[in-house]
Amino acid sequence: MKIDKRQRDGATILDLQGRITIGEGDVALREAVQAAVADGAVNILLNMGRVRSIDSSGVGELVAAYTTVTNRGGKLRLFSLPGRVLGVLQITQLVTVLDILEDEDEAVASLA
Amino acid sequence: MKIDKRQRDGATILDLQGRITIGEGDVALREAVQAAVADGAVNILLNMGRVRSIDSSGVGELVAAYTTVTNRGGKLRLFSLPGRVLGVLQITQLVTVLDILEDEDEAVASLA
Amino acid sequence: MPEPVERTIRLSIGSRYENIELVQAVLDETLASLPLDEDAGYWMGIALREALTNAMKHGNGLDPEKKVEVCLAVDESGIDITVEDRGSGFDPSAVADPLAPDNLLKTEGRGIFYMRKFMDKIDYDFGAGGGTKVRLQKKFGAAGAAVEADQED
Amino acid sequence: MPEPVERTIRLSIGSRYENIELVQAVLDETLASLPLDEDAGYWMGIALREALTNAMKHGNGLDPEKKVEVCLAVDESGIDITVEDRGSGFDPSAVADPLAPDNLLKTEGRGIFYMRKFMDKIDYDFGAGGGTKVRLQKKFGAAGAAVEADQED
Ligand SMILES: Nc1ncnc2c1ncn2[C@@H]1O[C@H](COP(=O)(O)OP(=O)(O)O)[C@@H](O)[C@H]1O
Ligand SMILES: Nc1ncnc2c1ncn2[C@@H]1O[C@H](COP(=O)(O)OP(=O)(O)O)[C@@H](O)[C@H]1O
Repeated sequence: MKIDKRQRDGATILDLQGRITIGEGDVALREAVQAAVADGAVNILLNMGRVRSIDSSGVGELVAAYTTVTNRGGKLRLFSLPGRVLGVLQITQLVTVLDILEDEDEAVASLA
Repeated sequence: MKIDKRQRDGATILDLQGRITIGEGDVALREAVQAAVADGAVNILLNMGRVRSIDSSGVGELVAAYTTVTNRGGKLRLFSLPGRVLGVLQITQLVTVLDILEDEDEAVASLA
Repeated sequence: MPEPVERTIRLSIGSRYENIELVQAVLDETLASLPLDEDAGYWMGIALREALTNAMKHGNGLDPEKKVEVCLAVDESGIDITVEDRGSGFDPSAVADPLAPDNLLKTEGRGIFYMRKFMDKIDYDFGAGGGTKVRLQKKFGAAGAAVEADQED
Repeated sequence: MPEPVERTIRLSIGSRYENIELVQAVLDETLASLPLDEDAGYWMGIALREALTNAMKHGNGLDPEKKVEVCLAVDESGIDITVEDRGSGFDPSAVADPLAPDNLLKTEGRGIFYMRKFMDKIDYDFGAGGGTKVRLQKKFGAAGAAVEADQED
């Protein structure tokens, strides 16, 4: 998985690209979130638009990221979820817990 | 494999696309050459430019096509061979037997 | 060739996550010849990946020398997969419900749940000689666990 | 993960040409993690396809119920493949030379020749119980049977 980091209106946006699956994207995601937090990021937005696939391990990492950021008083939000990624989160009822926004503008606005 | 047939300057050109491998392109190639001959084609040019792969079975079909056409007094020529296809023919010394031309113009001109 | 599409493929792989991709490649190639919509194949792939992950991790302790045996049987009507490890088994009935409020934010425990959702049926079989064998079945075209990706509300 | 790349994968497939694609998919996926140039993998793939074709056709008489057993062992240094059928064997030393002038225009008889050219070494083994097992080996980076695709002269 490829992860690019950028800033917008005080939020840290991570653009994820590829698969968040065991042994691959799961570790990369964890490290990227931890690095962002270590760099002082409070609110983090995950751009899921180019995530091709996710398994239970990847879902676990999303939850871990959510907990890490929330416990420090920040917000973690997801946007632009492809149908397959959204489907996996819906089935385990995580759409009710994780903050999921339609697109980047909405996600950024939600932090204001 | 996909095969399109067209005419140019009295020659029948078969544009081959895909793999000439066992159980797939080999049969398609045989049928296309037989159909062209049945339709009265004398000289046939095989456009190999988009042949992705060939195995010994595909090579056998090229030889069979060559023999079929030659036995009827016609000419079978090949042009635009990708390196991998050419390699396979070189190794079995078929480049010395089959008529191989650089490109379509050269192949058409060679029949004049 | 209008022969019936019926294939059984066995694979034996070491317990390394990279090998999941090999099995995925075989699944993709096997399904490619069937008139299945891409999403259906995708969800089966996720279920298979979860089964492989569990066999490698919980069963074989990620020991690359320990093999996972996979059997894929496919015909026009459906798919029947088994994944077998050399671990010491477990009690499927004791696995926690990932939807229980206390578990919703756990970072683990969703694998078997996804398998059940994405397939019609999953069964566990624990051989006398140890090891876990999970069987995943799905009929093609059956509604099964259709995933509706509506936007959340 | 900087672990050594060393994998052994076994596959068992019915004798149908479509199944060649499954094995090709596994080979491609296996080689993808190695710093091999694409052409090298391509030529190994052709050799493997020839071995599978012979096992299915000459060995198992294209009986889809008869299995071909494939073992792919790969590490950084090279690949070691075996392909085994349930046929009645043959005498490799009696196979005609496809380069002999009389054979140049034959439509068959090039498969084993290609295997030898594209791999470093091929060996046949005929078990007591019948069947043919061909072993194909190639070191990566070795010159072996480099194919030079110069334009013909
Ligand atoms: N093949 C297996 N061998 C041993 N234990 C297993 C196996 N598969 C699953 N388990 C057990 O069932 C539990 C739940 O598995 P699962 O739902 O896939 O979630 P996770 O793998 O994230 O824990 C595992 O934590 C493990 O204890
Ligand atoms: N696995 C096998 N079992 C039995 N006979 C075989 C096997 N492989 C090869 N042969 C014999 O060797 C011959 C040469 O094989 P090959 O060079 O691959 O060319 P082709 O398959 O086109 O005949 C075959 O025609 C067959 O008689």
